[in-house]
Amino acid sequence: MNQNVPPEPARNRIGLTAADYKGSKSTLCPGCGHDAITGSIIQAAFELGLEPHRVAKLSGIGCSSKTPAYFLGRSHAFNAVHGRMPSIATGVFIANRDLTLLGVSGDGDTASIGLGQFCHLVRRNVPVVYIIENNGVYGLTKGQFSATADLGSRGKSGRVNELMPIDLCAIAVQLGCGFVARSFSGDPKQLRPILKAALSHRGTAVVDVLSPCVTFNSHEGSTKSYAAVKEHDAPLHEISFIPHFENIEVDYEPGETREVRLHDGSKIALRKLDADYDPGDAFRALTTLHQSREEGKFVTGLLYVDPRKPAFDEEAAMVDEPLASLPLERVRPPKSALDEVMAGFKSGRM
Amino acid sequence: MNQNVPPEPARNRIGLTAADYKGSKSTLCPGCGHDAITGSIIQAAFELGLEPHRVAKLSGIGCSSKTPAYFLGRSHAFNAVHGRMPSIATGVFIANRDLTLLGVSGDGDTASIGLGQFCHLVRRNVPVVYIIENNGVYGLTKGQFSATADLGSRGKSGRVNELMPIDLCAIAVQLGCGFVARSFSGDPKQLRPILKAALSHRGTAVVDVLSPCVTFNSHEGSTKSYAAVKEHDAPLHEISFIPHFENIEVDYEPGETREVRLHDGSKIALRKLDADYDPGDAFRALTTLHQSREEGKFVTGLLYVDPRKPAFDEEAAMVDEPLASLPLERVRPPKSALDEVMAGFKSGRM
Amino acid sequence: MTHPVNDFNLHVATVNGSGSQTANNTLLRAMFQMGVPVSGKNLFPSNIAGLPTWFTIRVNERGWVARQRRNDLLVAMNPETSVQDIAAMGPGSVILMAEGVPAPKVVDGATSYVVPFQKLIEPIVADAKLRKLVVNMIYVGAVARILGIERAEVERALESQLGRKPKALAMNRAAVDAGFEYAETNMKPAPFRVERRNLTGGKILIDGNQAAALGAVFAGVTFAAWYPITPSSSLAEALQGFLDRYRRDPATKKATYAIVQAEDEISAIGMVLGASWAGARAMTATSGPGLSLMTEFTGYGYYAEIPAVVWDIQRIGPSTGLPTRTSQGDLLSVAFLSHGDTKHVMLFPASVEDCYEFGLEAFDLADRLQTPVFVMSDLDLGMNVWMADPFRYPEKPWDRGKVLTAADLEKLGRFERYRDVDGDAIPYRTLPGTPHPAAAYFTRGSGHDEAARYTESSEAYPRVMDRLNRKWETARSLVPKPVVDDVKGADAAIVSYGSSWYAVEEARDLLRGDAIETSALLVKSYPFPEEVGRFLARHERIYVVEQNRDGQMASLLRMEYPERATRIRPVLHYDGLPLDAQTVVDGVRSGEREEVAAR
Amino acid sequence: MTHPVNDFNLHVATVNGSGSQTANNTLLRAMFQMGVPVSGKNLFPSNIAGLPTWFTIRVNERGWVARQRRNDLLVAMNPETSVQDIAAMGPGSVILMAEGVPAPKVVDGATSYVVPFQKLIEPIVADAKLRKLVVNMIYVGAVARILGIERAEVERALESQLGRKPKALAMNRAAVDAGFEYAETNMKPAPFRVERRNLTGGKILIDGNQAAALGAVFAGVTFAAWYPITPSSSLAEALQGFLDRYRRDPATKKATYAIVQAEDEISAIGMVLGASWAGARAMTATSGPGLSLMTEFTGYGYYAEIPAVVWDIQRIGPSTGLPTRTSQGDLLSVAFLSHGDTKHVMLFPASVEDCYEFGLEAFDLADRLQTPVFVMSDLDLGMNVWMADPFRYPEKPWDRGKVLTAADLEKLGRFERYRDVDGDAIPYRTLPGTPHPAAAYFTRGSGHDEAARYTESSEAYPRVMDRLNRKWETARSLVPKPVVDDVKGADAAIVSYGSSWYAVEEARDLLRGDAIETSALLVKSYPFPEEVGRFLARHERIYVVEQNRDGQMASLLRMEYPERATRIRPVLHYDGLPLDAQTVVDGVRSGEREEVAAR
Ligand SMILES: Cc1ncc(C[n+]2csc(CCOP(=O)(O)OP(=O)(O)O)c2C)c(N)n1
Ligand SMILES: Cc1ncc(C[n+]2csc(CCOP(=O)(O)OP(=O)(O)O)c2C)c(N)n1
Ligand code: SF4
Ligand code: SF4
Ligand SMILES: [Mg+2]
Ligand SMILES: [Mg+2]
Repeated sequence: MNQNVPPEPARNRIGLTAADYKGSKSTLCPGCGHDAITGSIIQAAFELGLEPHRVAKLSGIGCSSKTPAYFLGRSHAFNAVHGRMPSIATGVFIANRDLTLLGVSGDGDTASIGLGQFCHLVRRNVPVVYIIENNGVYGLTKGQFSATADLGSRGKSGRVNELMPIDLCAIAVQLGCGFVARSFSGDPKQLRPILKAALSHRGTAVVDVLSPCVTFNSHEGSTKSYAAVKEHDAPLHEISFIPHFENIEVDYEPGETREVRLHDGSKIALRKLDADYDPGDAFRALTTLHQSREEGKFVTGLLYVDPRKPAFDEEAAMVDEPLASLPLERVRPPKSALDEVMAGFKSGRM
Repeated sequence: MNQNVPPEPARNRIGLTAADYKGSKSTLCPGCGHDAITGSIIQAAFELGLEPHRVAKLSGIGCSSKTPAYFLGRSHAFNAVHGRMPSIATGVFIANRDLTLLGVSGDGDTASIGLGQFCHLVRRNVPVVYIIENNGVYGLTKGQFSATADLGSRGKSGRVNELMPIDLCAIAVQLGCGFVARSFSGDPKQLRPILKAALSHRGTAVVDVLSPCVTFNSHEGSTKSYAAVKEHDAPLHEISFIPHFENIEVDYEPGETREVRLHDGSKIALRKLDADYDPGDAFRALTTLHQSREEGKFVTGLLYVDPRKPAFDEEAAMVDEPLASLPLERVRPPKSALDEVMAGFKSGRM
Repeated sequence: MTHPVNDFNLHVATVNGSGSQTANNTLLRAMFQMGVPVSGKNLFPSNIAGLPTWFTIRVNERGWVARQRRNDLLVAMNPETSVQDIAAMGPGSVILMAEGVPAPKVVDGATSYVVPFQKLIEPIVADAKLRKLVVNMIYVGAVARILGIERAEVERALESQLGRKPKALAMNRAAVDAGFEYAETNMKPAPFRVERRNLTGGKILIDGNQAAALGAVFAGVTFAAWYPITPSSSLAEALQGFLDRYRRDPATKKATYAIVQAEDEISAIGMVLGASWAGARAMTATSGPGLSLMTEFTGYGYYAEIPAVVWDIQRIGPSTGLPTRTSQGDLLSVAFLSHGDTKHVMLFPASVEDCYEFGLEAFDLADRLQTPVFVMSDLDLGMNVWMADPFRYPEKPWDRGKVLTAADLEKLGRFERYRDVDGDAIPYRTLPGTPHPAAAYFTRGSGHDEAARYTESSEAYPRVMDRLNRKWETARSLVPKPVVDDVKGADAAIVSYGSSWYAVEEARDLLRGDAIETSALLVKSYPFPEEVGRFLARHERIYVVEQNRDGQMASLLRMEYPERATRIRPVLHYDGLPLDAQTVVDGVRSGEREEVAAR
Repeated sequence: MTHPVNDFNLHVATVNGSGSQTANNTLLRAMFQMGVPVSGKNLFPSNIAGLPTWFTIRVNERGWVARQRRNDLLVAMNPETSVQDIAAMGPGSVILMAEGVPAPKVVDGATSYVVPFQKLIEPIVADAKLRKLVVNMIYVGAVARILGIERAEVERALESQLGRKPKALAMNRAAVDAGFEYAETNMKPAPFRVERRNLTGGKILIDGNQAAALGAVFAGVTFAAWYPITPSSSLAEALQGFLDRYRRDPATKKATYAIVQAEDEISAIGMVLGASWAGARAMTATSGPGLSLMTEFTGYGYYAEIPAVVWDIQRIGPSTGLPTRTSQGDLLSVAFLSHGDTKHVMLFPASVEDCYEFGLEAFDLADRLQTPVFVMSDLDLGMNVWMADPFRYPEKPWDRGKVLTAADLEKLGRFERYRDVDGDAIPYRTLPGTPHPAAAYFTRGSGHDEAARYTESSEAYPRVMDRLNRKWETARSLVPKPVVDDVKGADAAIVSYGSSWYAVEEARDLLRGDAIETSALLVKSYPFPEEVGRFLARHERIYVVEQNRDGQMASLLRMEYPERATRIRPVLHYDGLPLDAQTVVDGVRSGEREEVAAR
């Protein structure tokens, strides 16, 4: 075979290459965990064969929230104000339910200023993949503690965090979220299938990704430095994702693997590690999260999933096509309707 | 004994009568659950012998948030904006840690607009008794569903609530709150001791009180009507409170009663009903809340308590006396300090 | 100045939650059906039940509908307020007081009756709880009798309201009759009365919030997010009602819209911006505190250029203020809502017709200008009932503004979100989901250039800001024009906007009687169309009438027209009650007197 | 107009996160220590590392410290921007470019050198990571050499910064030496240079945020709540630093203050209001978006009359805008922040001295007036280093305003929270915890009367609002007075405020050279003290210089002084860079030319 011909780049089911899912050059610090997540997002979108124009990227404010500029350059993006991406997501989804919403936020953006909107997004189960790039600090404002900073963690300035961290996964499970996962920017093998599964889930999918801030939170005494996370990372299972368009029949050793089937026919396979973990048990999830915090570990993997939970639009009982594309005839009632109303206000019957 | 002499009104340890803890006349709807809670607050404050001038009443906006006008007329009150009472409470407490903070909010005020601040108040463990007068609707704006409305509950207009309720007790436990209780406006026997215990707890004490809205949420199909709550009320235990200033030694049948000792020496006695319940077990609390919701029951009682959790001021390491009362000499550094700083900015060492 | 026929004010004092609404509407409608112009104002407390409430019906043959200070007929049902209510009645007035309510001495020349409402209702309604509601119908009958309201019209009015509930109807009818008979035997006809006319033919009675909701329905609104707050809640609730009824897909019965009750106003406006950005026609409605919470996001909407329709139903006061009292106090805060060089478009509806028209037009403007548009209504306009001609069905299609489709992009080849292609400073936009590789762009509140790229450039930033200023000039030419009434040889001019207009028109009539001729300008929008500047240029003394303390419109005019600044004289009213003509007359007259004196 | 001695601009182009800060400060301080007036401006991106950053040092013997457009000496370290950086240099300039950076042709008359920074640093620093930081010291040495900066002063400056880290000091010193030697053999002295003077004796170099924090410390601040946001974060962080050091109880080592990092700005201002209400001296600091989020609560503060100090460190743009660029664009939004008839007090610090003084005074004003006080600083003032005389220790005690103790209440017998007892429209307040039965009152944002009772009365509401307006007049007499400089026979007048003042003073000097004499007014507060009105009355043509697009101060002046409205001519600058004198000169000169032409 001829050495001089450069190898054809791989193409996905819609004929795009991984490069087609890239965005502009990152302006984050070299080594930032967020850039690694960006890489996994690009790869996941490529492997799933997402149509870029059907994706809407959303974010709040922060280093993390800048990243939508660095992936899926052919998709529309809405970089909102700080902590308010959930309300934007809700509006975008209602206007066009055909879009796949990909939201990126930070721990400050979500757990501090955005906590209220985050909880209500989850409660409404608006279909959006909500990625939290969690580094325990406010990166863009130079390293103050965020509300996910661990108790006793030491800041770059030497200050010690006295407050208990808010565990966004636990909150999500508590609020009945149908898809809750935690991962680590440094573990693309785990993160990628989780992202693909989240993108295939119909409902709010919360993906909390530990993403070390190399500039302000990677010193000695930080519990979220790359080293610390790597050391305390405790995966629940080995995850693989089988998209609906690949009807591979994988056969596993019995009892070794759990399979979760998503509404679009995709499958998530979870290979048991030391202990067997049932991601369908909300209480198991909460206890596991609680214990792992006590032990100073970060459990990662698919914490909880319930593919049957009705999504927001089902409740709103909207027409099937996007509201945004309805023509005037369908949204302006006929003159007879106005006449009827006017008659009512004439007679007082209305 | 002479019939004509009116009986002397009872006086508490500081010589006040129950009437001294009253406020102005209520302007709420006759029969509103909130008025019943007001009654219990008055009684609890009287029995504890709170000094009115050492109490600060706080609230947000809503029918519930109006009630501080109806009790403790001799105490300062801060009726804040909608959903933001927690931040006010935090500021008031830091300015004067000698005050007992008594906050009243509603389910709309706390679970909708105020959810973020509520969570962060709990996280900081600011010492305040946070009462939620929970009726599942927005009373003052005429009966829209709130975020605590139960799934499937029917509104006065006939609409059915499609969203899952936010369980503020569960959220509080999840965030590590040191005192979480649920009660019913119609059960003063239970509510009063809970309030007294909350007022004696050092840290955020969340008391979620089901408080039927007789005007907008007491119709057929409402899950929070007086009748519905009365019917589904499931007390965890029989509660009694022994204040520190009454060193009564109560002796209980062994195994029948649990005792919780608060930091000020007061005691909470929990008499076992059908099942034994350990309020020191956060997971037991969460499971119980979850199951009861599945069964359509309202568990009431002391859900979780941890008297040892350090309060906010301990972390701030403030001087013992209120910051508000520090004289100028103690808060304006001497001239030498300014000289030192100026020298630093001259030389560039600072 | 009272005329015996079709010119008086009927004032009913009750407590809220007592169901007097139906009774009052029955009286209002009965007279309306007699062809006599009426208007009704409800003065209610910020509370649910048990506090004082007043309902005032103005009957005026010449069609004046503004509030008047004087009342001619009082029905005093509320013991809490009866003393003040009765004390306020002057000679020539008629007073019906419920048996047992405390009462001061009635002034000479006033007629008063003590009516045994309870005794009269007891035989009719057994159930005590029900009785409390139906008792009001007794005064309906009595008042009808002494005012000469035709019994048949009372019947019809009652029927049109309770027609669907036969049992209730019968019971209420009986109560009306009892009142009527009682009055017949125990009361004299009032010195003023109603006489049939033909002045309300074909007209409707509606409140501004319902009118606004209707406008939105026919504008093709597809999304609304809101958070309950008085006095805007009834707009969102009316919208929900109309949409549920008229906007379900005939085939599938599914909704061609969505309404979300958000967790707060920050979220409501966020949802609206998200939905608009994605192509929906999105709106919200709010009041004071909710408006303040929308501050940050509206700045985003201005800078990122996203359409949005925001109805501000103004109530009085900074902070929570008086939630059930009216005002025009949000102009300055809305004009400059959010930090930085931010300016917002405002529309000022002056009538329920305007509420409907702007309900339609605000969407076209927002889509055309790609910016949030604020419609500045108020409690008086939004929650009180007004007479109007039936609303016109929109003949022109909607204007969704400059949106490029995949086909357009194919033709154009390239697309830059923030480039001024047409010279009107309005750029083109694309919607997410547009199947074309060139469609995508990045929306942000941070610095951006013509291609929507992130920038901190000291050239690009001012370039975009200058274009936004030019867009502001384009807006000036697109927003609704003011109504100009130039009177030859007028002594002075009166500028007003919104619900103040009714009182101003009546005041001008009174001033004319006083030999003071005035020209008038009714401002309907900000930025001000050039007609506003020309009007100011034509007049020497300009009285700006508004319902706030700080002369907010006057301030905007002085900022915009420095060369006219000294001509502007604020006439202010800010006690929370709707503006009345007398206040305007007094303001203008005293100003004109000084003027004459100065000469 | 450049003089060879002590009059030039040194411009260093690097990337942020590359540690050039120490190098630049070393140069700045060395010249400062030579007694030569300097100022330093850091132009940095809204990003943490790797993007272009520029540091400019202005050296000016006459003490002018405003930005200039012209640069005389460029150090081009950043390959990303070197082409534009070098292209911008004019004849007579000197350019040091790092070996390997792309470069265009240098203009005739400019001197340029390619410096092998890497080769020079390698032998000095082994570790590559460290090398990236220390390499900057090479240009320090080289620049010092060709400008004639005394080596000993470079030493001292370096030592004062790195004194605590001997190893780092030695390494950096070696790098400076290497640069110095390299220049000695490879470069000519620059055509402009530094010469020792005696003009900085006793002065300090400090930024406005540190100065503001110091003011607060000596004002006796007891509580601060904040949420991180550029460019205000460094104020809160400086405050934390000073308090930790100087405000611990000598005996117990416990804090006589508390600082809370809130979850957002709504919470931050809420905590501040709660703490102030309970008697603390409370403050917050924020910028643009944070300010917008404080809207609702500041309206509450105005209406419920609660003291609060809010520092607004202005950055440019609506919405997120350009977080690291400067502006004066928040005036109109702050003046009318929150719905309804709401007005806020603003202070405009024009120098680091003012930042310190207002840091103190704002608290006395807030306590005295019982209302939020906004101190309107900006990024240029707050984050750049300025020369100043050492700050004066406050000789007067604090003013906590009208607070009644239990003893006072005992004497008075009764207390009404909102009663105007003294005729200055400022009522008395009590603090929770005051041991007296009459002390308690109910604070609310809803309607209240003099006794703080809830009311919806149409008499009580306007009464309270009118008193607030009278309190506004009291504020007018208490806020800092403007600085007036009336020049006999001046052709025109220039009004400015805040950080624009430096450029204006320099511009006036340039205009004088141009035979245009100007009077000047430096506005320091809103509401405007009467001196402002008098100044406007005395001058025919008034140029209002400000750093925003919409002429926000000009608008406030036109609103307040209609009879002077036509005299006001905005001179605007809004590209995010600090204002320079030339912009002012051009604006005034063209205006004056037209004037002459018109005559
Ligand atoms: C209303 C508002 N307040 C404050 C800021 C300043 N700000 C920008 S990013 C940020 C925090 C970002 O932290 P996080 O979400 O954890 O993102 P990271 O940078 O750590 O990835 C803050 C406070 C802002 N932009 N808007
Ligand atoms: C910012 C803001 N938005 C909306 C309102 C209007 N509002 C007043 S009370 C209320 C809800 C109250 O509900 P809840 O807290 O449950 O109290 P309840 O009346 O049921 O006791 C609302 C939305 C407001 N006052 N402020
Ligand atoms: S500061 Fe931290 S979070 Fe931000 S880009 Fe750098 S490493 Fe990443
Ligand atoms: S409306 Fe409901 S909550 Fe409000 S006072 Fe009446 S009963 Fe109570
Ligand atoms: Mg972070
Ligand atoms: Mg409620």
